[in-house]
Amino acid sequence: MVGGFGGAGGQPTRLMLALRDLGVNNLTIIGNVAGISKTTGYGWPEHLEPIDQGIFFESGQATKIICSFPVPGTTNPLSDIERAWQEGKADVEIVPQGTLIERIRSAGAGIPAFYTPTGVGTPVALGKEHRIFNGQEYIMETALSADYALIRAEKADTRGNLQYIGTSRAFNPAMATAAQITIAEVDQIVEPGGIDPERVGTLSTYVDRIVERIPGDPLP
Amino acid sequence: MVGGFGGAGGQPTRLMLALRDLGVNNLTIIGNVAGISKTTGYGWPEHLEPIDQGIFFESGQATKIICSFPVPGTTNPLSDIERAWQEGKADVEIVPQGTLIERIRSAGAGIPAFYTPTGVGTPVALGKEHRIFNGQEYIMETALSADYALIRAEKADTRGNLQYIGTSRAFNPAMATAAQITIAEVDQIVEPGGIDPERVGTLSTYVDRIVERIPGDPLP
Amino acid sequence: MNSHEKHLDNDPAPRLDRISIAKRAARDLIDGSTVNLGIGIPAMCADYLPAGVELRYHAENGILGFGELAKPNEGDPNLMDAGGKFPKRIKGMAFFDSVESFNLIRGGHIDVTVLGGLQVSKKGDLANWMIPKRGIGSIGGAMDLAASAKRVVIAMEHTTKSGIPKVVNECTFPLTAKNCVSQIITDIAVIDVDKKHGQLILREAAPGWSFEDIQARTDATLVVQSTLRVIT
Amino acid sequence: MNSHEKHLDNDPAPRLDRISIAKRAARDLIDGSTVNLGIGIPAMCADYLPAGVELRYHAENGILGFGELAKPNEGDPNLMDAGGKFPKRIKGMAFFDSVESFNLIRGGHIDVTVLGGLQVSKKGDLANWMIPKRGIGSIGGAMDLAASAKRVVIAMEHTTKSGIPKVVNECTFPLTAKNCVSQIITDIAVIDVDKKHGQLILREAAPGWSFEDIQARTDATLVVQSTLRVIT
Repeated sequence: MVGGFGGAGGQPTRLMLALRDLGVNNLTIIGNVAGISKTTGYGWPEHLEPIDQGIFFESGQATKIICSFPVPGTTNPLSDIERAWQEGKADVEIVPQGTLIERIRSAGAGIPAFYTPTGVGTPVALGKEHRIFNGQEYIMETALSADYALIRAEKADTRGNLQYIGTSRAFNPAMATAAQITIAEVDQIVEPGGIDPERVGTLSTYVDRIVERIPGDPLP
Repeated sequence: MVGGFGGAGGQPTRLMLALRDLGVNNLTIIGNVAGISKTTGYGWPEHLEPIDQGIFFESGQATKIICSFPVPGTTNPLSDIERAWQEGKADVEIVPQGTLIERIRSAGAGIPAFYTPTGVGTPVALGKEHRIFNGQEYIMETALSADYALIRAEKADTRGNLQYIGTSRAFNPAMATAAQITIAEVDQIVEPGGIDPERVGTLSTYVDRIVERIPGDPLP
Repeated sequence: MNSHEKHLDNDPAPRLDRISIAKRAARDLIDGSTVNLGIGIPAMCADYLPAGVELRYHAENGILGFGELAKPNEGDPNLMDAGGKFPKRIKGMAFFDSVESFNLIRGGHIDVTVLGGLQVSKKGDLANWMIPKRGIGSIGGAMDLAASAKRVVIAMEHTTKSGIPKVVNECTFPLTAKNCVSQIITDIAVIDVDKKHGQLILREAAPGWSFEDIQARTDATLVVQSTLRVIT
Repeated sequence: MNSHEKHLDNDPAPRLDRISIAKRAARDLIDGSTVNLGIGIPAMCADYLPAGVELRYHAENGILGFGELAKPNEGDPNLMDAGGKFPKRIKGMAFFDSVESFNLIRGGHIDVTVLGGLQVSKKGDLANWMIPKRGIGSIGGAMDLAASAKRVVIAMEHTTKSGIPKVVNECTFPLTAKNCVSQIITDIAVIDVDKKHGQLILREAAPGWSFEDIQARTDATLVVQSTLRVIT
């Protein structure tokens, strides 16, 4: 799992680059908006070269992505993910965004399955259990977990409590709860007390490892 | 629905008293720990006379409670709720706390039903759908909504965004999303900008009415 | 070439431009509503609100109560909207995570969403996420919004560039949600969807456009229940 | 009177007091664990941790990382634990709502919960929320904790005050959760539950207590797999 929404903010940029450089293969990536920024600049400051989950498909390390938004409106140029898909090198599983985040949240919350109205009557509902509650039709969706969650926050304290800023929360807090190992990339590590207890966005229990960025890193 | 956890903090004390004084009848109350403080002092400062959902059973206004913890360990004196139950004047539906909050959250989140491991093999599971996921047994629980949610927060801005403090969150944020009409009792109403956007605990969309307490009110 | 192309050539009057579509859609937005605007024409509604109307803008990525965009190169990567743009920091905003963001959507707390469309059927079915021949598409938050917003308004061109009707009897593209659209606002018409009876009621026409002109460019049968107003 | 009462009269040695039960339960708690302590003996574990062990204390009402209680009349109503007591404000705490609190529990993120018990069966079934004759009980967070904590330890007296065994073949009281208890720590014994095979392994005995003494006060059959240690 790779946290954030899509775009620069809230994305574990350095962890992603480190994973790419590690060279591990056969990765399944779970993300939200994926592979759009490298193609269109989505959510990145204009003066910077965007990085997104497409790097794992460009390098051939990833063979599957589960996400809500893997291709941009344009096809010129093709995104790394669409190219890998066209060439038969990658599976793409497209999940509605609300269903995706709720599936991840459910995995962390001990809920194996839930019903949602989203996707009824669409290709998303194919093969899924349909059920009527109070006269409305719903489909059943199941929890989605991962071996690793790479997430991004503003601050961590030394116990592992995390603080987020602005719209950088997105998928990070839920992903932190849904992986065997959660690794947080943060701008700053502080002592206990350095995060307001009212501002803890991810509890220390969920965080296994913390990586502090180099101060002044130009990469978002 | 009456917010808070049980105990003085996070409980809409003034709204509860106002509802009692209004004299409406046949109420179904949804709460968490309920009727304990009046009997045992649970969660109240020692020098104050506790108030809790028991007041609606003492007055005979409520005929049902859905909650997780309606009776204290002691039976001397009986709580208002247990007395009403013994006299056949009130139904008591006891729901495990995690299931109760998730049912309320689901109502606000458009999820009609979910599966939980909590309660399997216990009286709570009687009559409920059982289902195996990944070799473990779960029961299905359904969303729980209300006509009104009476909640309590520290601050509201004039748009209706709410800020909570400490352990006063509890059931308040979820209940705010799960009722037709949500009424928030707050210590202070501020202009937009008077709540840090990082500290909004309930979005203005969920809040229908705000009641500001009198400054220095001695009641928690 | 397609039989519909001639309709473009035969247009009785100019079609509305994108700004005019956005203006018309903006006019019905009610003060204080919680609103989610899709990218493209829908997002432009924000610039043309009636005087005195303030909305609570929601974006899927976890923000409520944002307003105008920051100047180029003054945007904060941690203050983004769902379109990948950078709004200004203003008073009364709220930030939250994606779980909360989709609780708001799925729970039916969005008063109005204005979205783009590829096809809308007479029953109010919406297709707006994938052109079949591409074989791959992006859903994002569209299915959640379409399925659960209290009111779904589609702002789009009435036909494709080559004149193929987008208001149809049955969608041939993969659906976003069934029976969800309340109103269609196009460059030639405003159409209410009677979701219960599966029929389309033509309410307004672009200046110089008659019922027959619009029907000729619409696959589904249109009904007129009262005097056809002119889109202003 | 009940046949078990004579066992109290016939006790071979004193039973441990509540503090000693709490001390024994505290000894196995591992540094850094996320722990939820029930009211009564379990809550007392916090006062008897081995040197160098720091725990992340969780309370159902939405707090992680609290410590000792505030002085009487210095408590803050907005800083409560699940037992209705008022902890001090300390560094590194976190506050959250009940949804998050039970995600932590139900999601299996609590390393250990120490709870009280009315009955525990040989299969590890736990009954601790209702005495049937009262007809009404309080569940609170007990069912969630018992069902989903990684390790459930029950700290309780071995028998009722009138000598009725609480470690039983089958619980007769309404269950809290099935097959959930890993260990039972009582005033005379430490018993591991082999949840897979449904048997109870006696590991430790209070000073002066033999296997036979403990078995005589236990409804379920106890097994000894190695030398019986003395609870210290």
